[in-house]
Amino acid sequence: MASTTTTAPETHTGVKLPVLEREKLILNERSYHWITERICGVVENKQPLLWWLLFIPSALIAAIGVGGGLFHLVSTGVGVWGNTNRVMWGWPIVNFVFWIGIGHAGTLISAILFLTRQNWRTSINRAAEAMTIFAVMCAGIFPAFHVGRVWFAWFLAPVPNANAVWQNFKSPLLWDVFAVSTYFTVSLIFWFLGMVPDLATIRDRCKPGLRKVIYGILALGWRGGNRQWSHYEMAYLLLAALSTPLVLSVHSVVSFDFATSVVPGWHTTIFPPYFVAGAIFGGFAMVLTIMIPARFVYGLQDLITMKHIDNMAKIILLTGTIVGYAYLMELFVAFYSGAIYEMDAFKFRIAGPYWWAYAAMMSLNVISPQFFWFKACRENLWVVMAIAMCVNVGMWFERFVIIVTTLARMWLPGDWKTFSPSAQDQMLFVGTIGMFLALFMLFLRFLPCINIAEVKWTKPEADPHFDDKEHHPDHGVKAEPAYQKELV
Amino acid sequence: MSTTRKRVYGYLAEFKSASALYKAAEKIRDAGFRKWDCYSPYPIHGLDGAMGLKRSILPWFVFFGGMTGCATAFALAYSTQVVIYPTIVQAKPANIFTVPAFFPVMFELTILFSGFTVLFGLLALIQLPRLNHPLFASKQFHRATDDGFFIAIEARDPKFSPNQTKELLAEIGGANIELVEEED
Amino acid sequence: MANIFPRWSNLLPLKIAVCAGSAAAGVALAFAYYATPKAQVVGYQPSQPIPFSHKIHVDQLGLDCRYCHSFVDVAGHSNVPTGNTCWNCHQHVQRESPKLAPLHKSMDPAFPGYDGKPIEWVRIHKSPDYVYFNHSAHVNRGISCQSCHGDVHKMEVVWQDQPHSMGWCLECHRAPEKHLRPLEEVYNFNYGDADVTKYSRDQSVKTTQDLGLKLKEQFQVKPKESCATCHH
Amino acid sequence: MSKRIWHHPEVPAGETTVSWRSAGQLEDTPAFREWLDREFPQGAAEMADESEAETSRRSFLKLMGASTALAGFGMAACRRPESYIVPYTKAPEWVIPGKATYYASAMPRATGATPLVVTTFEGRPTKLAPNTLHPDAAGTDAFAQASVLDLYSPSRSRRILKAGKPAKRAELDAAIAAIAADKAAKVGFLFGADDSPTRNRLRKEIAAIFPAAKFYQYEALTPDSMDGVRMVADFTKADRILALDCDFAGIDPQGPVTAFFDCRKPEGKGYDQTPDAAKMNRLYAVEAAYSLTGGMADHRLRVAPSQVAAVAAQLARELGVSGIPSDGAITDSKQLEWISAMAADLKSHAGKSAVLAGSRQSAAVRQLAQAINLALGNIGEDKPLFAVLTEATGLGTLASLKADIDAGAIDTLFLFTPSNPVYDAPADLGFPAALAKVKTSIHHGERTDATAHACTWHIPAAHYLESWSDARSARGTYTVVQPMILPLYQDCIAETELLLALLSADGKLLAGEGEKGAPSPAYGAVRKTFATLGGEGDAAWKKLLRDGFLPGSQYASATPAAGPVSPDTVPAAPAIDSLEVIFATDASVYDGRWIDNAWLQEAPDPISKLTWDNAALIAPKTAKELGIYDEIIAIENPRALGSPDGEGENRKSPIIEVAVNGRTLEIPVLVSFGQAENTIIIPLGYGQAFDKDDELERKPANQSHVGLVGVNRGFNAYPLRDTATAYFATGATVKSTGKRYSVALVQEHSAMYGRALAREISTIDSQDDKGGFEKQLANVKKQGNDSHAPTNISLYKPMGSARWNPGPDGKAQPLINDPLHQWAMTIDLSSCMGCNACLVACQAENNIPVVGKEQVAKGREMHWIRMDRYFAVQKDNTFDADNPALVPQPVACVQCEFAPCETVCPVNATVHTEDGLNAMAYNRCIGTRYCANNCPYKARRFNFFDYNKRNPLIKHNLYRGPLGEKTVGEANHLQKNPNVTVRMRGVMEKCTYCVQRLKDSVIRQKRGQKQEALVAGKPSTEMEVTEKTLRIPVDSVKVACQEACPADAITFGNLKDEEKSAMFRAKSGERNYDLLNYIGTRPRTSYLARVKNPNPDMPDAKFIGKATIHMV
Repeated sequence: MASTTTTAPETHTGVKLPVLEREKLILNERSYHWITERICGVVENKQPLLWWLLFIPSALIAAIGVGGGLFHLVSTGVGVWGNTNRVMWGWPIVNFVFWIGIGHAGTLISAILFLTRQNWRTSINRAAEAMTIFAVMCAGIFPAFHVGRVWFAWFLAPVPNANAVWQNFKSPLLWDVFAVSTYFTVSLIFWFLGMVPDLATIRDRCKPGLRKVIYGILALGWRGGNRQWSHYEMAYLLLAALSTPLVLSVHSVVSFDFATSVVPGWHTTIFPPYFVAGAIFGGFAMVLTIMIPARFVYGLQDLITMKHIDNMAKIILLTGTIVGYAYLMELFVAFYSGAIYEMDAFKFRIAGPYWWAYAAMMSLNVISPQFFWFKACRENLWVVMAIAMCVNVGMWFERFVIIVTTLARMWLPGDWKTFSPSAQDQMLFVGTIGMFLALFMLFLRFLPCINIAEVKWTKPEADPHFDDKEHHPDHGVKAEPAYQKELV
Repeated sequence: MSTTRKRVYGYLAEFKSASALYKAAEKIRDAGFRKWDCYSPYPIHGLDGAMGLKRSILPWFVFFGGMTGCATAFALAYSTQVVIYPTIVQAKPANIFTVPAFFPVMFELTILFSGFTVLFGLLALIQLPRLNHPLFASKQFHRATDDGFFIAIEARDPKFSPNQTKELLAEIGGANIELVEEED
Repeated sequence: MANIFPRWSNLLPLKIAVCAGSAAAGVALAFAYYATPKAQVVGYQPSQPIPFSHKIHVDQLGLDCRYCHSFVDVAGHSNVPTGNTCWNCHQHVQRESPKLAPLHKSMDPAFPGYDGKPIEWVRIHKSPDYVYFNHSAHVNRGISCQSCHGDVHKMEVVWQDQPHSMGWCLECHRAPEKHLRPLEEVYNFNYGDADVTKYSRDQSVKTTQDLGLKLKEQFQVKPKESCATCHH
Repeated sequence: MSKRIWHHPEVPAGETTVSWRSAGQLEDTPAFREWLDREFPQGAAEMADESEAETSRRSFLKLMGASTALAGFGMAACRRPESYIVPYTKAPEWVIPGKATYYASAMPRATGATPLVVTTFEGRPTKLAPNTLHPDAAGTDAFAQASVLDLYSPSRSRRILKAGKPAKRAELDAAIAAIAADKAAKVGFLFGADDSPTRNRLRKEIAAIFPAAKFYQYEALTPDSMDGVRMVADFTKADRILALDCDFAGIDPQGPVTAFFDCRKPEGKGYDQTPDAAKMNRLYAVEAAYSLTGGMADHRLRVAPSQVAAVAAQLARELGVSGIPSDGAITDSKQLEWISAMAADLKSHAGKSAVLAGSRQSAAVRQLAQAINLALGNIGEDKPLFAVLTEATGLGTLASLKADIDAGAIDTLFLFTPSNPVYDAPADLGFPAALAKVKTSIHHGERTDATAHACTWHIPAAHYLESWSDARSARGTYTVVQPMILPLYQDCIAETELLLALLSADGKLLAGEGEKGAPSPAYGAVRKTFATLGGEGDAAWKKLLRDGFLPGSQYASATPAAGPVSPDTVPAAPAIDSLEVIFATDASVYDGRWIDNAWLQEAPDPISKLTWDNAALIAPKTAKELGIYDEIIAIENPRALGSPDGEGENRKSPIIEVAVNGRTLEIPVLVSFGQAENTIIIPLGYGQAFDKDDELERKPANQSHVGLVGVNRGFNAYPLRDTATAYFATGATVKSTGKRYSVALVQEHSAMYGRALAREISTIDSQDDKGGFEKQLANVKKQGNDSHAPTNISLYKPMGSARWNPGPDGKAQPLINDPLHQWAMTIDLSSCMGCNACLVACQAENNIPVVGKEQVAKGREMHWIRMDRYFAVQKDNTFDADNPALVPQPVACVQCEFAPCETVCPVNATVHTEDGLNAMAYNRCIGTRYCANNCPYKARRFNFFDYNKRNPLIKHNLYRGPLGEKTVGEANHLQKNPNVTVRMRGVMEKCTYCVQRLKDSVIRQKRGQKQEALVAGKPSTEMEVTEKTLRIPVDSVKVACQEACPADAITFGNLKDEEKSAMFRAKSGERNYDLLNYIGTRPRTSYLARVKNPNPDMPDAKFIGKATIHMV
């Protein structure tokens, strides 16, 4: 972080504080047009070979894994999965929680970082939001098809009916239905609204033809007038304000599925914050996993800079440490409960038949992010990528530990039996990975993957007072001044 | 086509930067224009003040939207769980004390309804979707979503006069001043 | 650059929204009306192999329900009469009526087409397989045939009179007084407010519903609403 | 999701028989159709038009209907499919459509018939229950409960075979007539070991007409008759019992056993006295491996079966029985001490004790037991043991039959035995070869087993629920076997009918219905037999049919001979290089006859918890010494790891090769706790047939012998067995093969892991800090985690809303508010032995599907009752650390008042009823399975597949989905209880306290109001209706598991009856505790702690009854 000292306002004590220069969010003094060209180029130019190499296999895997897997499942029965009367929720719910966790970074980046004026988000929020949408779509498949009679899943909707029966609003699963569908809907609105000005940009660059018509419709006729921008910015702020509690609530509600149960190892008040931290943790890891390669492939190094990666690495470090704390706190609470069922639940997680899952979870989620304390690690993309991959895998294991290990060793030892996933379990999970990648590839191909308008706005000259040197002595350095905290 | 009389939409002028646009806007505001707008590829901070725009009314819409959602959820849950068909579920009370169990759904529906209000409220306020607009006919206007900064003053404005307005625009730094006409 | 969308397209989204909205509302309303048992099954009136008239047998001749539906008060199932039951009378009465050919085919060895096979009546009232409805539990506690089957005694050809949906069942389980009668009146299709005085000297009891309310207390009728009442 | 659906069985190609038979005067198939129709209105319509007969398709449409309806298009235009009501033309007597009819009957068995009450719906027997009026009623065991399934078994023999090929009935008639005509025929009859007065009478008549006729008796695992003298135990009089390798509570009954269990309850049978250890009996068991009886024992000594003789001899010596040789005496000082203390106890209870020797033990042991009993004065009319004289005298054994065949004395042989001698006779006897020499051999049986194929003729036997007969119960009470239905298949013939054909003038075989609707000739024969016992006339006969038995018709008593007490030389105790193999009777297939009974196959072995197979059982130490495992397998693994062989579907047991008697057998091995070292238990009866789907790719063989249930099941140990080693063989060796075989266990972890689940106390003060009986009783509720867990505090009250749903008083009322009935249950672990009778009874009552081995291995078995069986070891057990206590614990849904499952169901598919049941609305369930996760008792079962519709026994069939083979059309659908929904896939299910029975009884009670009105002659509006009118009589409704329980371990009733109900009394006792009380679920089913009644003088006394008492 290079810093230069310039003149700064006096504090009330009269001490002149040095102003640290913020690192530039856009390197090389790129022009507005360059930004437009570069980002729209991704959509307008022919896709690199790598795109096809990724898209075709992912789409095939998605078709076979998700399409074929679900067909077999629905036509035959949930028994094609590995779930048993002992472990009623096996891989499907592990995968559900995994994907829904990943689906947190997008909205979090957009909403919370927007509210906290973290301008560095602008380069990554679009892709992260897309990731949210796709991850929630992948996640939704599991609980929806996990029910034994999927053709009666509409029983979950409070529709007036001749049977005069209603839903149970005390059930966390019903909360989940509302939470996940709300989250998906609001995320979709947020994503789409954010994209409207950029779609207009693409529209305006298109030659007349079908493309222009389609982008024209999607852009809704956006003109970029300030009378639109004014409401638009308010809408964006409101959505951010709504999404912030929403994003926290979704994984809290998912965690209620566990926390409100009586199952030892699930029934714990630490779950909501623990799950939310875990979701952010895993979500950022997934953003890194996807953005680092995309940055190279599309030459977006000037927009997604090392600063972005550094910031995300720091968030991973923070949330990873929170998650690690939660893991340890769980153990302590179990020990402190004095109840053999609680203590055993954790004893068997650590040392029981699935000890390897616990070991994987601990080392990948708690130990691996600790490397981010070191700047060298944060700056080496290979290391960052490796740790992000570790976290992705580790977070999957966390859900596996929570769900499978616990259910396989519950209250009555006479009932204990371990769980083995079936081929269909694995097929569907791989299928959703394929679906996620394929959708992401399509997103890169057809939609602006970086928020063009917001990125332009972070340029220093975007400030209307850029030229007023007298009023703003620190002009030209940054869009918003940040003063170092007073040292007392 | 050629015989049709075209209606004048207004003048479109380009400005070189956000700062230029800002200052120009202040001047047009001071000149007392009402039907005019600044066009930029990104939202320019403070331009609302420079244009004399009021704070958006959208938050009020959303507030009521959210309240509706919350009330809907509460009414739905309470009526079905307590009033119409109370069921015995883990011996949890079927009276007012069961309401905490409804909080998650109340919260979610609050957000959901608010989200929809934001979307539809915004579209209503900015009058979109509107796919056809005279400005789109301008040869330079496409740069408004790329790197162009424009001001358009509409002919509908009572202060509009074909010559003076053009002069005003030129005076405050507008370039490429263009008379935009509605196609028909 | 020119406008790629014609001017009329500006109102199109609104038009589409209005049309789609009204279409959705229409579908929902139609669905709410037609996709319910009330619309689907009430009035189902198939033709039967023998045009048996309840009107003649019950209203004109005064047969008791239990003459034919003989197990209605002892079993969960209300039986349809055996061929024998019909034959008891009809070997003497209206023996030559051509309408009774199926009965002869089933019961009369002297009949040319006799095969001894039972008559296949078309089923009208059908509760789903997972519903356990017990006739005896109702008729022995003061719920009349009429409450669920309507004015069968006026029917030339029987049709389904009530929707028999779960919501409909619950209506009565929540407010049985509308249907409760003295046990003596369960099979009386002409029971009405006029009969109430026979059973109550209390002047305030004027209507069948008043009496029902009283009977509800006296018989300790507390219909259940929980699932296992009908589903097991 | 359908109940009351009936499927016409598929008629095999080329079969011209009428498939379905009706009772009464009905004449032909259409008539039967109409008969069924009242119950199955839909099915009947389908039968009427075969082209539309596919019910499953229609159910599918029905299911899809809802989702189609969602589309909302064109529904109004849809006509619903027309269905028909087809009433009887002539109403059969007693049949009320939709109501069950009950008949008394009995299941004939070698150890005395099991008296039964049979539930029938429109003529279909669906469920068996014990006939509690019967003096020898002792509940039912799993075999009796499952026998109803045999009637409908798809693999049941239904065609006459001649030399293994289908033959016409006329051919058989001619053959029988020919035999009947030849009065000089050298004809032999091989009967089963059950005792039937009619058979005995006919036998004598045959002997009179056919002078050369010879009669034999054979059942593989029942000892040969000792000239008709049998010892029967009366457990009401036995205060001290010693079981010498005798599983009298399980598969080796010695007399009605319920009385034994009554004496295991310190509060007495009805829970109406203060707990008193003196009211309890005391059981000593000497055995090699845990049996159900051993699990109940207060003191248990582990010895190899060969050493039981030594123990008995030592006991006899202690008790001063003369003539006991001193060789082979016990030298182990601990054992000597144990026997000596026991001897003193028995002596002090002389005349009130019983020493029972296993019926398959050597004659020497049985003689020793008799001598001891005589010495103790235990035998006599009013004594715990008395000898009876059965009528099964003058019968030869299988060995004598073989000798007679070899001598040419038998040309024609009728085989009626339920055993399968070609398969199960001792290997050295060479019976199959002998049978081949017989000119005409006629096999009569329900299965086309090996013997059926080895004989020249096979006649499908009518099931006992299809034929007239009679039997003697354990103590000889004359018991009638009456048919519920005509044989389902026309070729099925009853034994009595065959015998009567031989006796008839023209040798004409009349079966099923006689000519012109006359009853079967067997009816006349049974009546004739009965007339000699119970008198002529209709009244006595009708009373017999109503009650099922003739009072006062016990066997004559016999005086037991004080036989020679000359024990054979006791062989040396087994060693690691000379093991002892025990050929055990199997708890699922018995001697192999139930190999095709799916309920029994899926019922876990009570001790090993193995389903669908047999396996060799070996003590952990022996397993290690043999090198099968690297370490001694412990009961409790501190890390809760599974077996070294894997867990669940991955569990594959090592296969060992057992060599004994010069022959070898490869069989998978399981470790068995509490088993004597150096012994191997191999259950018999498996390995009857293999096909291409066999896991070990054994050569396909005998595929026509069994159906889908019995094929590829286990390993056949009969070939190892010789006449002299019929029960056990010494000198066996074992080596590993390196192969493995998957085993489907329903319970993988045998320890309680420090959780006081199945609680146990002792009647004596063991000088630890747990005090004496009273103190231990008082602390039952405080064992384990409950000793320190704080009480639960609930912030809210389970109340309704005063505003919206007020009670009659206008105030808010409690949610569970039925003032008439509040159902609850107790399970007394003191009498529960873990025998599976309840489990199978529940399966029969509640239409629970079978899922097959693969699914069981995964952990998807559907039994609503899970019979947990725990081993608990006392750490400092210095007497025998390898003899853990065995405590069974049946767990079904405990109907928690605060049920965690309910709150998590999003669609309200499981909610509470007002009378305290945790109800399950199958048709509302969408299958999120959250309820099952949140159930601490794991009592919920999920239909992962369409187990009812798709045959789970065909390999991979379930995974083929819509392409899989269906079970539609198979007869076992006829067994279904019409009042219980048959669940489809994707639906959760669980115990609901037989809610169909509860509702039925409550409705019946309400109907009483009408009766009272009629009797009183007053207008109904002047009737007084009170709680008494509407509440069912105290303890008048029994749930299926309770009814079946031979140990009376389950009490069920209405909490509102309070002290009048045995259940309430049991619940208010000190032994009562809630399982997992810590969670605060307030279960309605509670458990009563097991009480062990050790003898304080015994060396192991202080380690008894300590399974859970030290847990904190």
